[in-house]
Amino acid sequence: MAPLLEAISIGKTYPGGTVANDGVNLTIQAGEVHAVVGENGAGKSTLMKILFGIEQHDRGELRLDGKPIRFANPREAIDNGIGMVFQHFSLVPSFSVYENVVLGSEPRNGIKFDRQKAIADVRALSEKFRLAVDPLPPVGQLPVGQQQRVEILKALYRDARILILDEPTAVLAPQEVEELFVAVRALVAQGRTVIFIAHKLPEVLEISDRITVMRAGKTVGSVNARDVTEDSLATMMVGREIALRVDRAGARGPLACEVKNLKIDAENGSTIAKDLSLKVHAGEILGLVGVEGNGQAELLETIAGLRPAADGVIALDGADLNDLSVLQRRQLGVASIPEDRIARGLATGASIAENLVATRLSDKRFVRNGLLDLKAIKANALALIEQFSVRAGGPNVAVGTLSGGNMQKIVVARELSEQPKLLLVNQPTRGVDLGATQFIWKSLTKARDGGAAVLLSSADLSELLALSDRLVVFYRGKIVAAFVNSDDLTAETLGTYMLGLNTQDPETMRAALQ
Amino acid sequence: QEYTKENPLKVVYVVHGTLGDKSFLDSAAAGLKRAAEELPVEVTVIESGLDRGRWQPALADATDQGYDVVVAGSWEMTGFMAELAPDYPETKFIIFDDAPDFSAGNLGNMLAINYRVSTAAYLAGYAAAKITQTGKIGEILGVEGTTILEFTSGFEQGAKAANPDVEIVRAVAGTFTDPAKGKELALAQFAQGADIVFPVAGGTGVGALQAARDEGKLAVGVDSDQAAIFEGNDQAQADVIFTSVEKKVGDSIYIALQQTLDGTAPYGSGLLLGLADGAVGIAKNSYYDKLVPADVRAEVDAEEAKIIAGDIVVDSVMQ
Amino acid sequence: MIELLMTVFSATFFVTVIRTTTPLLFATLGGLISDLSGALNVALEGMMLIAALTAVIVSVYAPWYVAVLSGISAGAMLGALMAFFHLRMKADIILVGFAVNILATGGTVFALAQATGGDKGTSINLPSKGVPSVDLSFLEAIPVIGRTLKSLLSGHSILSWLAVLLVFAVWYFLYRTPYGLWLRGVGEYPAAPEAAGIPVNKVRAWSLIASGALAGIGGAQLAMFNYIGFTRDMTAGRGFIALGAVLLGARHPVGAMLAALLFGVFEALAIVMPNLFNWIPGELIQTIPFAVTALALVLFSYRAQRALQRRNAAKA
Amino acid sequence: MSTSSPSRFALVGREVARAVIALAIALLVALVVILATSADPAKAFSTLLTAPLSSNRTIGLWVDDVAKLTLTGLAFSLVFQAKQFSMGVQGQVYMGGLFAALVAMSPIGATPFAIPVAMAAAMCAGAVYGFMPGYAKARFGASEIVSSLMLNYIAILVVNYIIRAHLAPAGSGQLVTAKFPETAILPAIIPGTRFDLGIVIALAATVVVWFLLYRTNWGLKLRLVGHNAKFAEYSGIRSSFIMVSAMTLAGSFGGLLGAVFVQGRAFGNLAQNFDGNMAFEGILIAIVARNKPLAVPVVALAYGYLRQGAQLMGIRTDVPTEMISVVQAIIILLVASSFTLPGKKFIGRLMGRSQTATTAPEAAK
Ligand SMILES: Nc1ncnc2c1ncn2[C@@H]1O[C@H](COP(=O)(O)OP(=O)(O)OP(=O)(O)O)[C@@H](O)[C@H]1O
Ligand SMILES: Nc1ncnc2c1ncn2[C@@H]1O[C@H](COP(=O)(O)OP(=O)(O)OP(=O)(O)O)[C@@H](O)[C@H]1O
Ligand SMILES: [Mg+2]
Ligand SMILES: [Mg+2]
Repeated sequence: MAPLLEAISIGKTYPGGTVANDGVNLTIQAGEVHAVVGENGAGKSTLMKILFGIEQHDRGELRLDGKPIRFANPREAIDNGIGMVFQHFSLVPSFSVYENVVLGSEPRNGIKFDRQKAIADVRALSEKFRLAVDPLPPVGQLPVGQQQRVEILKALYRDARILILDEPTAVLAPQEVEELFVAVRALVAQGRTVIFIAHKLPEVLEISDRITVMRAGKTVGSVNARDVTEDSLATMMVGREIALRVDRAGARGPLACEVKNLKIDAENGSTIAKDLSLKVHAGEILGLVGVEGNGQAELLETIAGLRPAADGVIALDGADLNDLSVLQRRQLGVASIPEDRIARGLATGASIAENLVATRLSDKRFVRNGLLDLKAIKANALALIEQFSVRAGGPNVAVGTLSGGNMQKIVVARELSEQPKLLLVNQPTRGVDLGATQFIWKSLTKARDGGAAVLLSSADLSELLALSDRLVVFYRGKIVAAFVNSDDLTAETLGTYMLGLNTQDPETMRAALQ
Repeated sequence: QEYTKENPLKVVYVVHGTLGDKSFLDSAAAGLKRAAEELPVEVTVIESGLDRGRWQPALADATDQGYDVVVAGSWEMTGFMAELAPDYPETKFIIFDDAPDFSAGNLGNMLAINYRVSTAAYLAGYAAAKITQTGKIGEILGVEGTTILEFTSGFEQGAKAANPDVEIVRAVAGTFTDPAKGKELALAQFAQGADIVFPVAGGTGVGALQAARDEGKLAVGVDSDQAAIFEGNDQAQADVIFTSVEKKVGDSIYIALQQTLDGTAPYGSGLLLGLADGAVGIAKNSYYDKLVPADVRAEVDAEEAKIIAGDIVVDSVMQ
Repeated sequence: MIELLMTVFSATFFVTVIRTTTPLLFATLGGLISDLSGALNVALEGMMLIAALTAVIVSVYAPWYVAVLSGISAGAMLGALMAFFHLRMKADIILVGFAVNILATGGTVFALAQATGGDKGTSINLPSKGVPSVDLSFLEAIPVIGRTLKSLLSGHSILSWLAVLLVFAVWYFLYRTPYGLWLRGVGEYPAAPEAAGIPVNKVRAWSLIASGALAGIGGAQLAMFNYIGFTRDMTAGRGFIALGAVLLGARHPVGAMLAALLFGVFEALAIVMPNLFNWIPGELIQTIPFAVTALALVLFSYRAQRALQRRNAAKA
Repeated sequence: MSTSSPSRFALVGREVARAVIALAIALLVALVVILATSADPAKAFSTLLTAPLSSNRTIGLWVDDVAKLTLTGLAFSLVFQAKQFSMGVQGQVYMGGLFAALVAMSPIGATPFAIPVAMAAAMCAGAVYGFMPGYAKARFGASEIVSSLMLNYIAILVVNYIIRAHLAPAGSGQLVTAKFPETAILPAIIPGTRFDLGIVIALAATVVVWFLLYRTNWGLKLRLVGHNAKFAEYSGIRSSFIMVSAMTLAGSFGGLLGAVFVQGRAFGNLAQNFDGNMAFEGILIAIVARNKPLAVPVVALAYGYLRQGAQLMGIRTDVPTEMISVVQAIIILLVASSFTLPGKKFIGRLMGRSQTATTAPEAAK
């Protein structure tokens, strides 16, 4: 029997001249979960965009059910039963969930948009595929995990036979990943086919039947998930072995940052978090554990000065930070790696050099008497590009033209170029490939060893467990548990606290909070 | 030098703005057109547009092109022309509706034509005040500038002379190109009791005339015989314009060109044309006869005679 | 002062407000549609002007409704022209809009001269027609309020009634039909509708066309009711004011209507005031609609901000 | 400038090549229009192309336009770079013109300080006028587009009123002030033409804006705010301060333009409605120059040439004045367009990356 979908020697060169795909072969059988893996920039997303009609290939052939096919636009792909969930979501923020799901294929009643039917359809669909979401709220207000379900529902609503998920797990918490996998299995059980892209190999091995590995625009090969291990897969992807292992801290230093009874409010007045009290010492990494939306991100933003504290105290080396501006805090040694690098961490239209000094515009080395020292700024950029092995055309290249992984490196380079006293890190390796992950981990531990107190929040529990010296668990805006990291501590244990299934006795918690 | 149809007098008219105002600027163009048809004269019209930064360049450029006579109008252009004229002694310059300072003696090639338009407006105001039922008359001004105020001041003086109790309401539109606004302003004046409107506001004023038509009120035309313009196309409109204050710019320029050909034109000086010269006046047409009672017409003629005789002095806002 | 109040609360004033608001409201709705689709239409002014001329010329030869329709088509065609240059030729939408405005100022005069055999400024030599007004004299029969009702409601342009209808229709279209959903989605985040298989550029093109059509009715109303006939530049900045009204109206049809009405009220006020207050310089009276709009904008924005803060305070 | 990559010159070359081809097509269309309306199309077309150079006087007209277009283009570039869409240059021009005139007509006008003092006054007036919509935006969140448009109308009306009622020679009813003393009028560089100090001021302003934007701390902050205000805040930049200061500074250049208008050789007095809507043409200049200050005078030079050529064509030939604006519109449309040129792909490969216009899927990133 012919494979369901086949890509044969696909070639794609972007107008700028980047060869993104260079003879890619991909064979998808009906009813399988097929993973595509590869480093950042290997050409995975490009291939998927070709399958979905957003980009057109220059060379090669696509076959669906054995018949040659070419999609001029997404509509044609959708009509052929292909659905895609993008790496960066394609949802209209102010629209409600059901509006987003049915957008483009709305149920109608005469000329009227039949809202009731749309809502009912979305409800039915989310039950059928076990993707629980409330159809009514605007998607902009939903946590990312929910947004992703909306994306999947969107594809299913159009009755996709083949569902492409481009890095769906990058933004999800572990149990959300589990829920996603449940849904994926439900899909497959109902005869759908899933193409799945991810950077985290354990997930890939867990969910997929077959795996195609891409490197530098070419397919390296396809294997059965059963036949490979994480290590062998990593070696196939990168061409060398990758060890994702870091050393734990040595002796921790004096108390650096203390948060006492902090309360954080949202713009609309509701309380996000309260009674937050914790301490971080120099030379240690404190992991913030929690399902996204439980207050960790807001805590980091509040310490950085991007959000007002409704109540409570934040102190760094004994000095109260509360009334200080972002800049003043930075001058005291606060550095931060934000969650969304494009929205918050970078000015994509500005050059690398400019991005690298953006937080140091009162530093005498770069600015004197209000004038820029362009030479110093350029030298700084060259040094950091070298030091953090950023792959870029030069210091004057716009950051927006870099790949995601390299963009993240720019942020890390800027924040760590000077030894910080307090480092606030949120999702440092989201969507970043293995090599870059390894590099970023090393950078974080180096900052820690240099005496930084690090607050690390991540949706990736294995990352938290690998890096943290102590961990605190957030649940509904409160700290519900605290641990000193040890080899006995497992993701499962943390998970029970994250979901509020378990409570810790106050004594243990207090001990671990010190 | 003899000018013939084969070797005509080359005349250029530099419009400070654009044609199509159906009054002042168009009137000059019409006179020139008549000259071109009837005299050995060739006429070029240059519209320099609404950007006042362009007016001087247009005048200078036209002068540069080697025309025999350069014509332009109003105080806006006088200064520019007076600056250019001494540098082009071979060229003749005609300014209408304003005059430069001839006392310096270096403007021997420039002719100024000025109109005592307030005298004509006086007569229209006199007639209007006599025939208003409500004792209230509206004026609509494009802007409060000399040319406009020359009309309204004479109009008001005449109206007061006819009836000291007459009330005159005045609105300034601030634009010459918004007929909808002109119409609204006139409608508002009618609503407040006026029954005659005197718009001196170019395109904006045309809207005011329409308001009079729609509301069955009366109107005074401006610059040229506006009833005649509407006659035929829009009879209802013509029917409410009981007279117009005419400034016969075209005729005067025609005459000036005729005299230029004859060599009798008094270059180096200014002409001040009034009622006696026939260069200004009110339109005494069939609508005037129909809408203004005979006794009032007689009174108006008497006033006119007195003005010509100098027994009545009509004020002018021009020095 | 009493006189002013009497004037303002008179039926005549109300009728004036409706008249001054109507063309503005059409243009505002047009601006709203293209703005919501993500294309700021700075060409409303030129579209109105060209539509006004088209309507006037056609009305000489055809019934009034054909003239209005041709004004609408003229606006729509300009919308299509903008769509072509913006979407196909990738030209900046603001530049395209300015080009249309420039085209309109010269093109209308040229076309008018062609149509009238040489008249450059006005169409008074063209026997153009007006849009009929709707006579509701029968309302007078209603006891007590009949006379007032009649004086308030009778005699408006048929297009004024259409405008009210269109506010509702535009609202219905935007918030109750699938295409409205598409349009708003395209304006807010084009990647989403694109991925959903919606032809984004087509949606944008149609909204520009609709925008032009609406501005076109505005032009027709201006030249076939507010004043019957055409004169050069007769739109006199109304298109730009409409653009302001879109934003002042919080990009919602009802808001747009209120903003246009606000402007209409103060324009009407500026029209009656010179006759009542002769001592106030005309120029300063003319600033009223603009000053009021600016102040209203600040006030609304400030209140919106305060409301947000108060809500926060209440919950905290 | 900031994003200058290795292929910077190639990119500039491409832009220029594209513009030249667009211009050629536009001129071709203009030729068609001319053929349709002129009895002597050859003369009309050659006037369009050569008239600005035909005499010192016309060169002066051109240069005067360039100076003014440059200043308004700079003012718009500044606010656009900060991602603000204030349309307020026209209002600033009127306010600047008013204050320059007040100084010129005061006793200072007769002293050698007339020009600098008048310019300073004009810049302050423009700055205040630029500050207002900026402050309203930063403090109340009021849309700067609407507020600045309204302020334009108000400025024009108020200045018109002041001229009519207070500044025009008493009793004359003229809507223009008397000529300023010669000391208060910009000296001509080519005597007897409009080629005056204005162009020097405009070029100096260009360098100042470029320097501020690309060599100062404030400029870098401004550009970062323009690129991504959220990022700027995260970096510790007070974006509302930067925004307001950018609009204020742009306002001062608008005010300066007002001074150049009224004190230039073209006027030397203050008249009602003096700007002829030229202020708005700065939007065009800024967009075509991609808000790069150094490109602004270059674009102004080219655009001003065509503008003047078209004007002179209207004056010297039988092409109806109205057709000038039609030709102008066509030129704008085509110059703004980016159409596929033959062999573009090939050229693109030769020249490196192309920044094709954003389509929806790319915007998703
Ligand atoms: N629109 C585009 N224009 C030009 N080049 C592009 C475009 N999109 C992607 N590229 C380039 O094509 C190459 C492949 O990109 P692609 O996004 O397919 O990689 P990927 O395998 O999905 O990477 P990641 O794992 O980071 O998602 C990269 O070098 C990228 O820079
Ligand atoms: N308009 C463009 N012109 C040139 N290159 C572009 C353009 N848009 C995107 N790119 C390229 O596309 C890539 C960005 O693609 P994408 O956002 O998928 O990054 P990525 O490699 O997938 O990163 P991540 O792994 O973090 O998702 C960059 O490498 C960039 O060079
Ligand atoms: Mg990708
Ligand atoms: Mg990626």
